[in-house]
Amino acid sequence: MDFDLNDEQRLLKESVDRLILDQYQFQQRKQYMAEPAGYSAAMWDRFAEQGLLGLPFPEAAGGFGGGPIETMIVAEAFGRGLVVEPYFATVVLGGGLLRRAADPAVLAALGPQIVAGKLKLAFAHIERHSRYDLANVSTSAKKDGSGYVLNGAKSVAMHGDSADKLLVTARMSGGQMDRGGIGLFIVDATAAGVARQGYPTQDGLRAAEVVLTNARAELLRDNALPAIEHAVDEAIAALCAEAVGAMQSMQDLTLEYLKTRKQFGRAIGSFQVLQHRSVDMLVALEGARSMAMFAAVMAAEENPIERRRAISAAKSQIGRSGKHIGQEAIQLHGGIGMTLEYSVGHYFKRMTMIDALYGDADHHLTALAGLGGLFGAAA
Amino acid sequence: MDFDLNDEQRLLKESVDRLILDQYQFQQRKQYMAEPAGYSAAMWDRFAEQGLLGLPFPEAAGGFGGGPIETMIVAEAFGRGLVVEPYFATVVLGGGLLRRAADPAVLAALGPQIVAGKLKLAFAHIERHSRYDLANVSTSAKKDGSGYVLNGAKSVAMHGDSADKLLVTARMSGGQMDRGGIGLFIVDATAAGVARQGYPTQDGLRAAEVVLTNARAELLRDNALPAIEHAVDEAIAALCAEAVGAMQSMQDLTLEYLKTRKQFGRAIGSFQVLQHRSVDMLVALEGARSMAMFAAVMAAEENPIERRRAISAAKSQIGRSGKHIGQEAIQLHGGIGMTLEYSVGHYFKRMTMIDALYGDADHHLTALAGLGGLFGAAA
Amino acid sequence: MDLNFTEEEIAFRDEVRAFFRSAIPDSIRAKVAEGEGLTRDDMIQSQRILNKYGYCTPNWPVAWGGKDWTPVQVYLYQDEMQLANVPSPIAFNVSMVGPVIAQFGSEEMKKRFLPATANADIFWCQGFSEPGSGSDLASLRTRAERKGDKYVVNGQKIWTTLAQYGEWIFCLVRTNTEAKQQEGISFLLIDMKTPGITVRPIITIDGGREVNEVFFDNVEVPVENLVGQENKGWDYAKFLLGNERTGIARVGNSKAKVARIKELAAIEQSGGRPLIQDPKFREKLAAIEIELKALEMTQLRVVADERKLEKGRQNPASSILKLKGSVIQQQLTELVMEVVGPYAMPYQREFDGRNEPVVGPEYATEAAPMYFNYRKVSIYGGSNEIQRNIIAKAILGL
Amino acid sequence: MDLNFTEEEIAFRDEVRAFFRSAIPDSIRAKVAEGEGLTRDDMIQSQRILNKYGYCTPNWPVAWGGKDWTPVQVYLYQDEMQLANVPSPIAFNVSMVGPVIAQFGSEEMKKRFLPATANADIFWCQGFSEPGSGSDLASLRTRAERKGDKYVVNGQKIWTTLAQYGEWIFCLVRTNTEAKQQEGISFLLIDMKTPGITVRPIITIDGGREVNEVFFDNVEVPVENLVGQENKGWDYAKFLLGNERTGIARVGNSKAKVARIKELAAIEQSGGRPLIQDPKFREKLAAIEIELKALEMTQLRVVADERKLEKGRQNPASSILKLKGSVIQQQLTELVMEVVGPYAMPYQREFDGRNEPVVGPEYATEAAPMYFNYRKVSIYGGSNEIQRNIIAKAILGL
Repeated sequence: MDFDLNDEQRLLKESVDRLILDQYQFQQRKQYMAEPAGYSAAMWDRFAEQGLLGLPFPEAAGGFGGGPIETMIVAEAFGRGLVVEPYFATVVLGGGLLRRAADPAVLAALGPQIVAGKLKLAFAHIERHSRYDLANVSTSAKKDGSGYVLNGAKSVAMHGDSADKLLVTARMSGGQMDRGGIGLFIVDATAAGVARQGYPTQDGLRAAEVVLTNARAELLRDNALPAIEHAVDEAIAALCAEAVGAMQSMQDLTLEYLKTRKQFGRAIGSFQVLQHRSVDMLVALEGARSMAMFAAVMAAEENPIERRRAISAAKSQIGRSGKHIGQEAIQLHGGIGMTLEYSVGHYFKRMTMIDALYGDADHHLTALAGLGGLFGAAA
Repeated sequence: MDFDLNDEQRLLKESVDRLILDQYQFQQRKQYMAEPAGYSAAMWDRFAEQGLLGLPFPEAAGGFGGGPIETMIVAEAFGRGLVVEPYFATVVLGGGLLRRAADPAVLAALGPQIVAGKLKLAFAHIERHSRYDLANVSTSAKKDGSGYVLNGAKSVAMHGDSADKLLVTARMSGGQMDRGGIGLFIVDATAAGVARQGYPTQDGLRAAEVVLTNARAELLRDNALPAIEHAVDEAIAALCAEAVGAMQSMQDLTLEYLKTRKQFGRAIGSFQVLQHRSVDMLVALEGARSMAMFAAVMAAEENPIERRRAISAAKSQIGRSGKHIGQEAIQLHGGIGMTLEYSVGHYFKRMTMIDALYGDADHHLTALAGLGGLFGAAA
Repeated sequence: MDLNFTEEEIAFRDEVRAFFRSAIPDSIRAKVAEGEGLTRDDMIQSQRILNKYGYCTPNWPVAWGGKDWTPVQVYLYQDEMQLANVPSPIAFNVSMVGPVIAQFGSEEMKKRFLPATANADIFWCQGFSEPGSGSDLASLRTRAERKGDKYVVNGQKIWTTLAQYGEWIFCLVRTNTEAKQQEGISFLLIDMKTPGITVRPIITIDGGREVNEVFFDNVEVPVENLVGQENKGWDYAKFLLGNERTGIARVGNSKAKVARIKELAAIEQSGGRPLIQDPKFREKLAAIEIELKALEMTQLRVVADERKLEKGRQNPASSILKLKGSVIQQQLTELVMEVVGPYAMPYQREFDGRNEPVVGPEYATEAAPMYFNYRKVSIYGGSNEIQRNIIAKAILGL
Repeated sequence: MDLNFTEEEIAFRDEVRAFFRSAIPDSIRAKVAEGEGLTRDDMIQSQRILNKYGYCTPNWPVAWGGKDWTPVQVYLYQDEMQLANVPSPIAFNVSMVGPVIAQFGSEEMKKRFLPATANADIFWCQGFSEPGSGSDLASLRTRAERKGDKYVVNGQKIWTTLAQYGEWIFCLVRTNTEAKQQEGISFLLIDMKTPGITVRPIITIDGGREVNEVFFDNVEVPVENLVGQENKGWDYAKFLLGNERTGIARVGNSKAKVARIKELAAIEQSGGRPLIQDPKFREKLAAIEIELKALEMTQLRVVADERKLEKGRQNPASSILKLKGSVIQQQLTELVMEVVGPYAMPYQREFDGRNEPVVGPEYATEAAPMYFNYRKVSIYGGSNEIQRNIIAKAILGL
């Protein structure tokens, strides 16, 4: 057992940390968000140059063969920078779905385009009443010649507005909530029958509503749910790491504030109550960091029960720690923490959205309880 | 709306408070517990003299016609005194079962004996796997001539060892968990076929295991569950008030300790962290007090849904407040709070047992949620 | 002890209930129910209706439009107003500056301001907080120097709610820099149109423009705008803040929110059934309902005690109401977030003034902004940390 | 980064696992599993087995029976010991006084005490706390006056765990009343048979006799029983308390307790089905399991970091382990209470030495006493309030 990064990982970490430090200060980020796409095209190219877009792809797909630890390193830094580019949508989740569900040939064809920054993806899955359930799919897929046509409406597809291709879940057979019969399809975002409405999300990222009306689609995999679940679990592990970056920033900002802000003639950090509450924030942060590492290690696990237990445990911890740290960070800042001009609220909002992505803390607690918990009765 | 006590209630409160202050100091209580029965026979007579044993009985049964408010006044004082006499078992719960379930003639016959301190009761209901469920009864009742014979085993019958008569639930028809078919019986505690094992409970009161082997019994009521539930709801309201008395004492003891105990050269009550934690104890206490009042008001409600909602809400609040206050009281005292020689731990233990009596905080939260909560969707 | 309302009290409740639900336009009440922001016109329209029928300023002296209601009646009035999703009258007018003027102002000042304040002919805002003085309000530094029959005001206020609507502002200013902090403060009424006043909005994390900075640059204020005596402003401010704390429990609002959550959870699905049928969701809601019921009962106890208090004295238990009330309000916003699930994510305030269709159910649009915005309720009006300090000292004697 | 154990580490784990489960009598391990008290003989028997096989004092210097294990091995050793419900060796011997003597004692003292301490030939107890000095340990007042080649000790210690078994006691005593508090303290080893020592039991709320008061009335102690230098005792105490804090997380114990709770909840019924099938109960347990997993991972991170720390230095993160570990242990005792429901109520320690049948299931008898008793774990070894003070200062720089 060894928590140290190897040399390559250390280099990766240094370069990503440097990138965020140099290029992703709060004011710079504001400028990126003001660009037409809602993020910086130049930054996207920069990611490509630094090899970040190819990180988790196998070499056969033009990538660098990185695993969950490498993704964790990048995600944590991006969490500190509150990165708005569609890295999660395209590389982590989109790329993961391709790796887990598509034929190697498809991956080999699309991978290099992603790596080069030429292809962006989005996962269009959520429906009006599906909430956090990956098996709840009513969008229909019908065979049509060599391909399929899809009909249905998808909600809150992260970065769906700037994506070139959409990865879409649609039902090929079975009832709306059956685990079997769900296909994963790929659709050109600009194809006939694909209507998109893009909008910002609460955390300053982007998403889209997608309406599919006889939209032509290519099937990546039928009975795709297990593969989708694995890709989503890996994506959740990345979200956990991103959340840790955001929490660390909130903790740092709060401590800095407590040390400098004066009330009643002394730094407010000298008040014992605020000291103890900062300590509780730290405890929540360290618990989250530990569980994000656990998630990274378990994300590649092939046994779906063991993997889901770990991922649900981690996501639940992250959600709770994040809410605690976020709310306390605002409270300890007082009014200034509520303002858009100050960064802590932006971390709080991103943290809140991360909780709502792919299942909140309580959703995953229920899931873990359903799977029998973490420590066996026969330990 | 009026929170003031009327003149009679004020007199009652003054006399009970005085009794506790004069006769129920911590060291006195220790002596009462050392008596053979585990409580003071003299104190029981004193209760009779002061009219406390007849408080909730109608005049026709030799009582004084008091209601839930009067019981609340007594119970809160008894909570402060940590009274060990079987008042709850005999007067509140036993008396309540007689009032709710027995014929007026039976009540008129037994009531005066209770009022005079000559008859003690206990409710023998709990079975090995019934937990907090009043409908879960497997002890059997079979008709036998003019009466019944009972067979079964009952656990943790509060003050069952000193009771003269036992009020016993037994099944006359239906399956183990059916609401229908449950009879309430009265059994002579010394009758043939009644075996009792008495023991102390964690809080210094007494209870008994009761094994019934063809024990002869008299039926008080068939299909008795609704009446039993009402009596238990009234008893829970009294427990809530008793708990408030115990919590108030823990709060008082803790504040006193914080003001006198010195560490690092100053009273520990001057540390801001301990101040804020005392405030959170107070908030928990006031919430509990409010809900105990709510329970007292609603205990007489005939609509079982409205009544159960209120009682479950109150018992849940009491359980949570009590755990919070008890744990904090010990923690803020440090080591001294852990010792048997000091009173705060005794309140903590009584509070813990009250939570386990007739459903703990989570049990009643589930019950309330099942009943749709407190505030209607059409408010 | 009888915790049921009397027949008279029930009759009163029915009367105000009927009034609130008929007299105030549904369109305004619907906005309150969903947590949408009210326009300035909404606020003024609603307040003028209340004022017309004598339901605007019950806590004021009877001579100035107040009511001789019992504490229970006042409670029922507030509770029913909130349950009906009627906007509370502008707090700065009715709960803050109005009572201060009525208590401490001259007869002339009362005549000049009170009727206009009650009828929202003046829209007031509050100039208390400053950048350097948050919880430590008495450290404020905005100066008012007496020059002849004027004060010249220089300094900056912050967190001034709705200053963009404000026609007048009541300010704490320092009139004596030599005295001890609390003793050099005065309470001044300032016309916002006076030259030298600049208002700069502060956008909050929910995207709302609710608070502002207000800058004073040699602003000349006639001395007759001083409330009460010079250098006694801190006393008036304490009187005002005490009034603020009772209302802040907002039990009626929270009860209305609980009811709304139950309605919405019957629409939203989870695992193929309405969310309201999910036992865990029900328990989470029930846990808050218990806290809310306890708060309501505690508030009633405080209300009942008011009869026994000297007029104008504050029961320190009102700090408990603020503390619990704020936490419950915040928890309910979290529960609304949970009800709408992924539909909390779209940020739709961007659409204001545009014509894009609503994403997801209409009621989801304010879920996240309200959650973000409500973090303020444990910060403003004396943060919950300050409330705990107050309780520790005033009630517990620590 | 590789969070899997290496093959060598796994082999080591399997070895200690097999050892613990075969070498220590099942009767002793069953008592630990259920939270029953161990007798003095149980403790000594178990420790001597560990010592015989070299598994008693891994943290000691190799020359004195320690092991040159990696931090991971030490962790696995502790974890497996706790998972197997093997009693930890007497902490006063192995974690406290042993390392202090090994680090600061003379060669002669080491020879005299260390082998006997490892083999439990001496049963040690700890004399630190005093009635007036709880969290403020340095304010202790027990005097040791040098008279010739003896110290004469007068004063009182409190909370002395298992003093009734103690053959020797290591004490902090004041040898200089002029110096600043921390600078006049010495670390003294005292034979409990010395005249003038009185032990008085303190019964705790669970009915247990675990702690005691120890009185010293002109107790004469040879000067060679002084550890290290006079007036340097505070440094040795800090060294000792640091060692105490890592072990106190007790992750292995808590994992064993979780497993046991699952077994018991499969036996107990709720609503006509095994309690373990109740979704809410499962979630409550799962919530603690998540916290426990996070604690385990955090502990592993601290363990891994140890390699980089100067030998004997303490990672301040160990205060986090103490904080979380104590809360989790306490929560698990609450869950056991919930599992047994009404059967938590009978107080059966009264039966000790009598022959009455057990009320309810045997495993229920210790549920409430353990819940009561475990309130101590957030008090002793530096209360959780003190831990937060330490973290605020040492890690957060506040």
